[in-house]
Amino acid sequence: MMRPHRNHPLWFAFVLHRVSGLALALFLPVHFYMLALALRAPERLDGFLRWAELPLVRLAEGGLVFLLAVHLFGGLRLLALEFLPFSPRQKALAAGAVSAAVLVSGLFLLSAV
Amino acid sequence: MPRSIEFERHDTDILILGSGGAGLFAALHAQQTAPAGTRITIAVKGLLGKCGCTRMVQGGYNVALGPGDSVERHFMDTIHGGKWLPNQDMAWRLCEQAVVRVRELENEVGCVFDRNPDGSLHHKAFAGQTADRTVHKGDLTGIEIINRLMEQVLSRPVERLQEHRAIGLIPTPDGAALSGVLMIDMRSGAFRLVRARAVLMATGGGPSMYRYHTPSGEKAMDGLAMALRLGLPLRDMEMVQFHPTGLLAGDHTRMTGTVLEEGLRGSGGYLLDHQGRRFMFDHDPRGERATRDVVSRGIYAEMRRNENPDQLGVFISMAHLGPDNVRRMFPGMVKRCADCGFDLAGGLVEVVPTAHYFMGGVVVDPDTRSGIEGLYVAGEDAGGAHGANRLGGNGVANSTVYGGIAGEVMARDIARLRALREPDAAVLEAEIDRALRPFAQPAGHVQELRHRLQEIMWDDVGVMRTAAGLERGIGRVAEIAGELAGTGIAAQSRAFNPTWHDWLNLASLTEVSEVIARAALARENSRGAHFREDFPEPGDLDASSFTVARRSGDAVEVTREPVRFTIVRPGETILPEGEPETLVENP
Amino acid sequence: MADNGQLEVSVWRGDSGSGRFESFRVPAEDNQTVLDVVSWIQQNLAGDLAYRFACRVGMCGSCAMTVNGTPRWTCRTHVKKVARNNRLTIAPLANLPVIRDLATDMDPFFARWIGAGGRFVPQRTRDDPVAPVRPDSPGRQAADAGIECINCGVCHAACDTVAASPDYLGPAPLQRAWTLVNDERHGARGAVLAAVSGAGGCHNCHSMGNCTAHCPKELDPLRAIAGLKRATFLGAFGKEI
Amino acid sequence: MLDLRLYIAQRLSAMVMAPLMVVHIVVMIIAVQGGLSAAEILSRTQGSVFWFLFYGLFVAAASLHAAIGLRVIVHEVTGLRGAGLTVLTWAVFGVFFFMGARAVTAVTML
Ligand SMILES: Cc1cc2nc3c(=O)[nH]c(=O)nc-3n(C[C@H](O)[C@H](O)[C@H](O)COP(=O)(O)OP(=O)(O)OC[C@H]3O[C@@H](n4cnc5c(N)ncnc54)[C@H](O)[C@@H]3O)c2cc1C
Ligand code: HEM
Ligand code: SF4
Ligand code: F3S
Ligand code: FES
Repeated sequence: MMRPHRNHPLWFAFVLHRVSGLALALFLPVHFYMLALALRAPERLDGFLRWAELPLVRLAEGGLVFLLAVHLFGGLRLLALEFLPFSPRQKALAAGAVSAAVLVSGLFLLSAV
Repeated sequence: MPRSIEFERHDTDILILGSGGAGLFAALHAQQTAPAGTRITIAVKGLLGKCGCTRMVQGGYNVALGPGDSVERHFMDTIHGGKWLPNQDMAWRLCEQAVVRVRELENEVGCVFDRNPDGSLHHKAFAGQTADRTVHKGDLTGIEIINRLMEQVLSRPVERLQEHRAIGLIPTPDGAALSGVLMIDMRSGAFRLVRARAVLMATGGGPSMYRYHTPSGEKAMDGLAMALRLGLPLRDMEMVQFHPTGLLAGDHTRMTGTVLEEGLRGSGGYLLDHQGRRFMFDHDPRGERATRDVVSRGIYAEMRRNENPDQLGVFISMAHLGPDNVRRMFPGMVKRCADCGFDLAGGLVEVVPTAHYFMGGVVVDPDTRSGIEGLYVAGEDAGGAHGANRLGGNGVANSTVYGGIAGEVMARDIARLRALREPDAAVLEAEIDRALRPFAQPAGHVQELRHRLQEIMWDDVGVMRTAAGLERGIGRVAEIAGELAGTGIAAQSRAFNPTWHDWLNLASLTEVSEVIARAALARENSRGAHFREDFPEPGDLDASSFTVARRSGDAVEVTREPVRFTIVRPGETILPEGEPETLVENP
Repeated sequence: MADNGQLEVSVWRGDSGSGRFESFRVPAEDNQTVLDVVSWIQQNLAGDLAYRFACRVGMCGSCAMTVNGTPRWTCRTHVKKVARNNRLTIAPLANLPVIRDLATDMDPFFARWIGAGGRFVPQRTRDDPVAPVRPDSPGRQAADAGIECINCGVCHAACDTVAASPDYLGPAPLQRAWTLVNDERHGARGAVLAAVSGAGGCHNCHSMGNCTAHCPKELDPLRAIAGLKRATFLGAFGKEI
Repeated sequence: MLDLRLYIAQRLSAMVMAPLMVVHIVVMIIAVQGGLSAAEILSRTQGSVFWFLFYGLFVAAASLHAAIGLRVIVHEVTGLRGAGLTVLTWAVFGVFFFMGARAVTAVTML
């Protein structure tokens, strides 16, 4: 499956962006659904939030923040690429976007425990 | 038609063979000039715009647009370069129209040639010229020209027959006019007769019958071989230009023979023999900076003298200019050499003279009309404009100027050439039989025969010639022709069969090789690209004549015709009085 | 080179319908390109092996193939650079219809080239002087950056968006469009921007950069396409670029 | 299958979301530190015009953005095109927008 012509940072950045975008698109409706419960059945939300205290779930949530951060910074990189004067240092920027995402989600996880 | 082999038919108004500078310009001008509804078809052996030599042009395009330059000066340089053999009317038209063509390339076709900082065209000095005259796009001028022309043609209603190889010019039964062209659709292997009211042959010569050669791989003198079989007269057939510095990397690689550019010597590169000694000053006071023919002979002489069996050629050395400098000045060349394992910037690269351009060709008038009604010839296939030698930069000028002229002339002539003409069935049949011949012979090794032809031409009909060598060469070429006729190919499918086309290439090359040798034998003096060791003098310029070869039956006949000095005589000039001889600092 | 002086070469044989790999042993040589290997097989073992080349020096862009999974020009790819354990796998270029064996039909590629508006429209004629163009002007520099494309189709074969989206014009045609947008002499800049703004236009590019990573001429279509996106975006808000 | 119009919509929505998401993430980090509860979230947001506009804008932008994003992915993976693709794009937008709007009203009104 992995063909050698894809073996470079910008292609990985593309995949990461697509996967994170897709995951967000799947997660967000779920997230909206949970919040909407606050109106119609607050006790179920509280139950959910208690469940969300579980470490595993925390980790998963951290993962989602990670996805959001990845997609956000990756998206900012793309916006910069398309709208700001072009910088040939695309690979460095891609790496920067990923590290920023790691940093943010790391922060989130740390503050969660 | 009484034939077992089927062939398909296709009719058009204007048929153009080849998509080099000549073919594409012809298509463009024909389309611009012909009445609406005229069918224009371009047939080409490779993909449109992606084959042929125009695309490989590096140095640039000669045009008298530089400071102080004039058409007269360009013309005089062309005549001097051609050693008084050019057809002067053609040379004049070339120089005069080059100006229009370059403006057209820039303003209408969309090419951008390199500029000076103030925005004006940059002209560089090419060897043998008395003015800075050559416009260029870096050292990849041909890519710019052909890409832009290709876009213009692709976006117009011009019919394309790609990977269609012309194999025979088919006359009418009375032989008075051309009916059409027999082709092989290389993808399917089918034969196809394309009839047209006017046909342009622009298949671009290409002397690839030499052991070392520069032209693109599909070029094999098909056009001249077809003209020969039709009985058309060919002129200056002894005139093969060798480029002094072709890469030498072994017989097994297609890189061998490809050009290392002129500029390397021009900017101070050394040529070294096997002991590391600079030898060019033994041959000419200008050393490595002497003209192409002189340097080619110098290298050839050195190669003959050399007794080191491990070294065939000589070395080009750039390192004394500073490897980093070299890398900066010639990035393309350095990278190309590095890709095939050589260090041009810091090391030695082995080079040999390599067959580059063919001055000879079909006899035509300055309107590109050939001796038979309905056939036009332009570009490297046409003889006359260059005489004994072509100036660097005049090749692409020639193909684009005359291709454009051909397009206009054909578009006008078809008003007169109203009807499509019926083909001579016997010629058609003979051409099909000829092409199918290898399928009926026991399988042999085409490539090996080609190598042998290339050795023969290099040894006997090459850079330096003698009567004895040429006669030997003629005999050996005939042997190859005989062997080829009995050599078959193993793969029997006609669809996309490269070995079949190798066979056909070799057939064309062999036919033309014989003519080169016979013309060379007939010219008992040395002019430009043609050098006879037994007749080293140029002979009386005032009595200059050019060779005309023609085939009748199986025999090739070479006659001589006096050059007509229609514009200027030897010893005279058309430059205004008081004009300096040269405008270049170090010519 | 090879211990036994041999290369193991696997070559894709077939047509648009079906095909398979066939193995050949080819003598290894010192200065040998992938094109030389293919030629040797055709000249000695498989006379009807279909492939294409012309210039043999990286100018015509006819010889591109997939070599060990990667699209490349073969005439300038040294075997030493790509062979793994003296093995080579050679297949036709991806994302184009196969005619036979290693030869693809490049017409769809050129149709896109023209479809992207990739043709100069004049504002002057052959009777006018050549337009002055300052080589250091930003427009000229941007155009020069992409002008040496040899239309080899390597980027087209490398781009996964081309593979996924048959309407997508692809990197090389878009890059040509960008050179025209920046050519101050071009008479139809608006038409080029319109041509690259449709359903198959530049906006489909995901900046994955396979094109730039593999272009044998070291051009940067990724950058050119980003330029087109910006220009069309600004153009939509009435700003000339 | 992404023309200039869709591209503009997708990039503008991304530009709108970017600052919103930065704020959101920061708030989340702060919130998580105290441990989340429904009551806490609601007390922060309910009745607030600011948060209504904040999340409302986000929902609108995200619906647009995600609908176009999924459209691209679906086209490239399945080859779907034409009317089918348009219907899908609007359907995704509709579902997103409806669910998002419900969540925003739930969180910020009442
Ligand atoms: C490496 C190199 C560098 C050069 N550099 C320069 C330079 O710097 N300046 C300069 O002025 N000149 C240069 N030349 C010479 C110049 O390229 C040629 O003189 C000129 O381009 C010839 O143009 P053409 O149109 O006649 O032929 P080509 O451009 O060669 O085109 C011939 C066309 O005919 C097709 N064809 C061939 N046989 C058949 C057939 N049987 N059926 C159908 N189609 C066929 C070919 O495929 C091709 O498309 C150079 C040549 C080479 C090889
Ligand atoms: C937070 C700010 C966001 C920014 C800056 C952003 C930016 C981008 C950009 C620039 C693209 C185009 C990528 C391309 O063409 O390849 C994109 C695609 C996408 N985005 Fe976002 N986005 C953001 C938030 C979101 C959210 C919240 C979602 C989910 C609902 C999302 C889902 C998607 C999807 C599915 C794609 C398509 C991916 C693809 O085509 O490969 N994005 N995003
Ligand atoms: S951009 Fe590069 S890879 Fe693409 S066609 Fe042009 S030269 Fe080839
Ligand atoms: S590989 Fe394709 S997606 Fe864009 S950056 Fe190049 S065209
Ligand atoms: S043969 Fe021309 S680029 Fe390779």
